[in-house]
Amino acid sequence: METDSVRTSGAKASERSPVIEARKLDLTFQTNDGAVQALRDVNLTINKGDFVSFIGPSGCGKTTFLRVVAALEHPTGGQITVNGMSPDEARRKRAYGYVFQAAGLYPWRTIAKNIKLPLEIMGYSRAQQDEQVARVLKLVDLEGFGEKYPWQLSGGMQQRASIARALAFDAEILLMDEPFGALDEIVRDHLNEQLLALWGRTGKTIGFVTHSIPEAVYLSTKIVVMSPRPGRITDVIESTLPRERPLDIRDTPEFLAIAHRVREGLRAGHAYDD
Amino acid sequence: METDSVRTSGAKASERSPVIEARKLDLTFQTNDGAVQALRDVNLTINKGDFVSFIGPSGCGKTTFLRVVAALEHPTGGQITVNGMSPDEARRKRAYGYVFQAAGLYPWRTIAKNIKLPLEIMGYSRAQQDEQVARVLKLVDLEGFGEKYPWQLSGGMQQRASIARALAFDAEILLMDEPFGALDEIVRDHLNEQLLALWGRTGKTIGFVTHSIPEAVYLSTKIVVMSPRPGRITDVIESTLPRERPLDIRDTPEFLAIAHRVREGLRAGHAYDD
Amino acid sequence: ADEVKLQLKWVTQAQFAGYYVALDQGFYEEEDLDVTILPGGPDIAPTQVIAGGGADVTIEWMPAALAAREKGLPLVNIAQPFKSSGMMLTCWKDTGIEEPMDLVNRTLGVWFFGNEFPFMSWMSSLGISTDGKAEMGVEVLKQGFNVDPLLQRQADCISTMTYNEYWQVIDAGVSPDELITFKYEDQGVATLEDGIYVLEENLADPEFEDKMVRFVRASMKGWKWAEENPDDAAMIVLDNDETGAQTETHQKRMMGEIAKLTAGSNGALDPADYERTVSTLLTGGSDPVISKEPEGAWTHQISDKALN
Amino acid sequence: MKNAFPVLVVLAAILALWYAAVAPMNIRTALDQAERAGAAVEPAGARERLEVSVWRLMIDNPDHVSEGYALDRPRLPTPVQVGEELWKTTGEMVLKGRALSKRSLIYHAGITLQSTLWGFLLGTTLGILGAVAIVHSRVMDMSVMPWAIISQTIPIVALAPMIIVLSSQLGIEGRGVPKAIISAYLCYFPVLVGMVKGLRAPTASQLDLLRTYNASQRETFFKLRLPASLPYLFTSLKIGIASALVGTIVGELPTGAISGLGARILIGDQFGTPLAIWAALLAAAILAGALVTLLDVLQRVTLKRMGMQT
Amino acid sequence: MNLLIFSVILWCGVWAMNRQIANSPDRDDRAARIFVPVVLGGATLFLWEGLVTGLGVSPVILPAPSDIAATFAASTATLWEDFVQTVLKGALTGYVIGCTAAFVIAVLIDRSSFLTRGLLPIGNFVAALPIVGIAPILVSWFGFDWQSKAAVVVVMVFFPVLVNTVQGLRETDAMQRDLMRTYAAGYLQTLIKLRLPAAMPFVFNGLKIASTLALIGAIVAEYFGSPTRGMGFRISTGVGSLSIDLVWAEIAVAAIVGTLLYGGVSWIEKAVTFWHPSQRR
Ligand SMILES: Nc1ncnc2c1ncn2[C@@H]1O[C@H](COP(=O)(O)OP(=O)(O)OP(=O)(O)O)[C@@H](O)[C@H]1O
Ligand SMILES: Nc1ncnc2c1ncn2[C@@H]1O[C@H](COP(=O)(O)OP(=O)(O)OP(=O)(O)O)[C@@H](O)[C@H]1O
Ligand SMILES: Cc1ncc(C[n+]2csc(CCO)c2C)c(N)n1
Ligand SMILES: [Mg+2]
Ligand SMILES: [Mg+2]
Repeated sequence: METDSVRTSGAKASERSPVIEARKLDLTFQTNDGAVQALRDVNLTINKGDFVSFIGPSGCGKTTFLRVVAALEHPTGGQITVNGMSPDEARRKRAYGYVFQAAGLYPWRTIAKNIKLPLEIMGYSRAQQDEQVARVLKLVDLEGFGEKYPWQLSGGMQQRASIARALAFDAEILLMDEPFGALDEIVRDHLNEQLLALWGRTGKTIGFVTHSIPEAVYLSTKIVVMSPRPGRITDVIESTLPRERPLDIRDTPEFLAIAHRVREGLRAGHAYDD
Repeated sequence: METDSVRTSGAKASERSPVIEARKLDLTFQTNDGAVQALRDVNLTINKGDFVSFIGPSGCGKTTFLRVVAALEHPTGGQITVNGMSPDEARRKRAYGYVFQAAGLYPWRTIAKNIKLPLEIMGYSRAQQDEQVARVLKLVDLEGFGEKYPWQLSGGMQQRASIARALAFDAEILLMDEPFGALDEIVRDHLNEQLLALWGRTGKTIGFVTHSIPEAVYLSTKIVVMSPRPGRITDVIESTLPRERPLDIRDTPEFLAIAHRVREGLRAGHAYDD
Repeated sequence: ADEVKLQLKWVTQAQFAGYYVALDQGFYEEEDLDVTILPGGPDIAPTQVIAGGGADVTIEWMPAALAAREKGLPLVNIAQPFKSSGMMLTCWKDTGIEEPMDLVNRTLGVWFFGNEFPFMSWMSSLGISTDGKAEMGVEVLKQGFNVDPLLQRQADCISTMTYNEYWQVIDAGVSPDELITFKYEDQGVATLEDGIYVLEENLADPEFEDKMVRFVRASMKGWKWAEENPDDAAMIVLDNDETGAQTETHQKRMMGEIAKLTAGSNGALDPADYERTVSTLLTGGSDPVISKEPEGAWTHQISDKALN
Repeated sequence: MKNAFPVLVVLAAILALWYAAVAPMNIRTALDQAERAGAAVEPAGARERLEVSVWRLMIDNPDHVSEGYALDRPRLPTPVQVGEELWKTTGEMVLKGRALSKRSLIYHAGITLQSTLWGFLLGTTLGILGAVAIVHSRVMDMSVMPWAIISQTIPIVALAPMIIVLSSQLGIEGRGVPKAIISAYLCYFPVLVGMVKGLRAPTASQLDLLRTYNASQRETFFKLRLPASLPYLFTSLKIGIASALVGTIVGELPTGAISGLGARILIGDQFGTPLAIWAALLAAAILAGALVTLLDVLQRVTLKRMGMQT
Repeated sequence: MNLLIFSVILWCGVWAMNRQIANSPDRDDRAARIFVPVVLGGATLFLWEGLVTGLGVSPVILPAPSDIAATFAASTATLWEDFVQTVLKGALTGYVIGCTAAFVIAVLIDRSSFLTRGLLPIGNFVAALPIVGIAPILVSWFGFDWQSKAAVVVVMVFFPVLVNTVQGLRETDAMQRDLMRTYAAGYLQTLIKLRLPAAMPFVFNGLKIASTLALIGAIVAEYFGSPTRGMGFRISTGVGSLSIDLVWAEIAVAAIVGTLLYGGVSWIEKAVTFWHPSQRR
């Protein structure tokens, strides 16, 4: 019932209804040399229309959490619901757009065909496919590269293509794992702006992993700071920044204060004496 | 003669003698679909003890320039000398420590054996090898991981191991191609500090490629801004920051001013309207 | 027409001229038979083929047929176009071999695959062991498909057929005076070669019996024709050679030699020859080819009806 | 193309070595013949010569060395002799308009080719289907894979006669089918192994991507596994067709297949005509080269069209 | 007939059990990995027994496994003699010589890019040849004993190993080579520390292919002449004298030996190339 109301109500109106709810989530990997506890006692609620960033040291379980949400990994304890269903049911309803840490384009498909891949599977018509491809290529500034093969593009361009692929179909939940890792600062700023605009327009719920504190602060409505061994949430920061964010908001004291809090949380997860 | 004096004089004393001198350097790659001009008319002098950062958009020739210095690529025009010799002669004298963009550890060797690789080749004694390995493992915070194989480490740890490998022997010139790309902010800060300390202690000459403006400003005595198609130098900024740099120097106006100049130079290399 | 599949012992050559002639001259057709001739080869055991139902009738040497019979495959000789044996041992004269007992302490090439039985019997009748060079022993090589071991002197003697391999040695430029041959026929250890064999259980079937009567009749007609027109017969064989590798001279010469072996047989098995073969095979000493007198290994049931 | 020169040089070197080897290989036969023809040979008598090394013989009888290059039944024929024999049984036949007569190697190569292609078709089908099953089913993987390896350790020549007997018992006429079965037996294994590798080539993240789209097994197969396996497929097809040819020739050697290149080799051996063996071998080599090259071209074209190779 | 029905049911039962095991969590156990194929093999033998006795197949065409086992047990002396002749003398000698020669030559020609470019296409081509065809020639050159068998094996295994090794030696990636250049490492150092280790997965691929070829080569060569012992000799005379059970006993020896050889090479491969992604799980 609740699910239904969430799905049908408009983006703005339902901003506070929970989309992802994790309760006491545990995930332990069994490996040859013992168990690795990748997630422990993770509690998190993500509401519709939230832009949630995950930040934390290498190996703290950011990717793992995103994978649990997308039903690519199954928790060994606790519960998680997506729109009131299990992640697997949500996956079968094609609720997710996922941008992986590595671009992962299929080398035998051109950029345009790569972007069409999810559309083919989801049964879009030819015309719709072409239309979507044109739209997202423009969004990530790759117009004119549709007919190129992945290896004919630089690493940064490939990453943008994989972002375009995730944006081509209308997934309710967008999960992005360090999408801008391989990009230089200028391109990164540009794509940050584009992403914010898209989010503002569509009201999608976004889960976003990054290593960059300014990026996390600039983009998010909620910042989740994680800490490793075992992977757990150490801080959840609700952003006080307005939804409308010009690039120079990054010089405001408010911004710097949030950034400072994130940095402190992050530093706590490391063990350096200095 | 001159070379000799450079090599024997102490680090501080010879700070202003040129180590790397590039004059009108051109490099054109011949590919199937035409020539790619990776470097054009590059003029640059790097003095002994300099810490030079290279920054610029993807594909502007940063890697190529470092490779020319290390004699891994041969220029198609212009001259370049290293300590007054050709780069190839300098290479044969084992002047370089090189950290590649990807870690490039040999999978069949443990981390310790990977670090020993250059030492074996250069004929260090067993005892010296062990000593060096212990020292650099500590430097990059990988104590206790010496007996692990590369794939048993996370990406960031592998990158640190490859840095350790380059630091294990006493190369006069250290060339580092985005060494900290895969690391999170905290580790990065930590390693930045370590690198500065090492540089201060040894007076090595360092060439350093990065995508991060703060990193470039924080580390360098000289920042080279490059621009693509064809790859060329658009700006060379001599840092006015002192050699002694605590992390919070990054909040000083002087720092921000340099960062601003770099950002402007970088932005000029991109074609976004906004 | 009734179908008959004939499995030969070896590749298409004048050794089997009678059957090819009968096919070519329409003798089988006249008997209302539709005969398919299956050539053999080094790894084809005619006995196994007939056991598996791949052929109705086969050309085989009697030692192999009797050995198979002992193994539980009841083969019966229904006709015997070859009267005498063409097998011999061919040696270099310059090795000093003059008589059979000179063979001791030598290396001899022998055909296996069921063709080794006459040799084994001969050796054991001479009291020579085949386990290696010794005072009273010989070293045996499994000789391949050609005469190279002799030409290259890897062996002092090799097995040859009067109609085939012997002439290959001669064709290689060796003159007959350089050689000394021991014919099994002369050594008194000859065994019956190329006979016509079928499965015992089939003979009870009158229809099959009738088919075989017609087959033997036509085949013998073919043999007689071949003896009378050796050159034409050789050409017929050549026409039927699928490999295209046989030569006219060789086949014509082979036909001439074959005619000497078939001469004296009207097709019916001479029980005396059979007895001689069996007793040769039984004198195997410690390792005889067959261990007991076979029973029912031949019959005149077919040849009597076919030839009278 | 840039390899043409080195390949030619290496080929020339091989031919030169071959040519040089003819003299020592054939000196004994040459001296035997010369002696029979009445020439004085040092030492006299074939038996005596067996004790002397070929090098000594060549030094002592320099006049007769050249005769080793023109023997009818050489142990090692010269390249020219082999070439002439090949020409006699192919090109000359064509000129005489008898290209498809039984004496023409073209005819026999055709027979061998036919069995090879059937065996190849059967073998690759089996190999690919097996690989698909193994990749999609763990039972197949665990129970079949070890036996596939063991199957290759069984000497096929030992099974050949039984295969012939069994197939005739099943009412299959002619020797073409058993030959194709033997050929397929050798061919399926490399294809199976290569395709298992290929169908498993997609990385975990490539598979995960399709999971987020909730793609079906079918879609995963056609949109990911199959295209990802194509480079492996072509590599294994090239090995597969070579194995199929080996299988056919092995099948023709001992099973009395009366025609085909293998039968030519056998008959050449039986009737002591080494030149026929060498010519048939060379023809087999050319056939193998042509088949592999054909697949190679196909691979280049396909992969290029798929954008997988520069 | 009952046995036939029973064996079919047993076989299906075993398959179902394997299915269970394969989908259970313990499936990656070493025990499971061995157990599953072994019981399947056992069940298949049983099915064979059932088919042969149930359908009354003549033993001269296909003997029952129990007959083969009895013959095997009764002829161990013969089988051992043949094993020594064909495997130890012929196949293994040829395998060792052929693989060593191919490896050494690959390392040598690898120094010259000219030779590599010239030899590799030819090597690829020769590797595709029906090498068994030269068996009669080699037997006539090297005589009847095991030497000619070893020669056939040498020729058969040489090119697969050569081609794989040469390819493996080129398989280092550009960055790994560049690293060596920055150390100004010499040819030998680069070879030993980088290129040989990197080539090992390829070398072992070649060695594994060669291990299945070696036995086939040695056995086929015996068809063209041999002393009166050896597996190929026994198989061909066995067929001729309808001792098919002995033939199958020899086939069993060949399968066991071949599997052990292959398994041994795989085992060494695992130890040497433990670092390669295909060996990790
Ligand atoms: N398939 C797996 N098997 C075993 N351990 C795993 C597996 N995947 C992840 N881990 C472990 O789980 C922990 C969390 O990994 P995860 O990939 O979620 O980290 P992360 O936060 O995404 O790190 P990074 O910033 O490096 O991407 C790590 O310690 C990792 O080693
Ligand atoms: N081996 C090569 N062959 C052809 N073109 C090349 C080669 N190496 C580099 N290039 C081209 O030269 C130009 C400069 O490349 P380079 O690797 O130096 O860029 P970069 O500044 O290091 O970029 P990035 O930040 O992505 O590492 C690019 O356009 C690239 O495509
Ligand atoms: C393995 C093998 N076995 C037997 C023969 C010889 N052979 C078969 S049939 C036959 C009769 C005359 O040709 C002879 C002599 C051979 N060459 N190779
Ligand atoms: Mg991650
Ligand atoms: Mg670069």
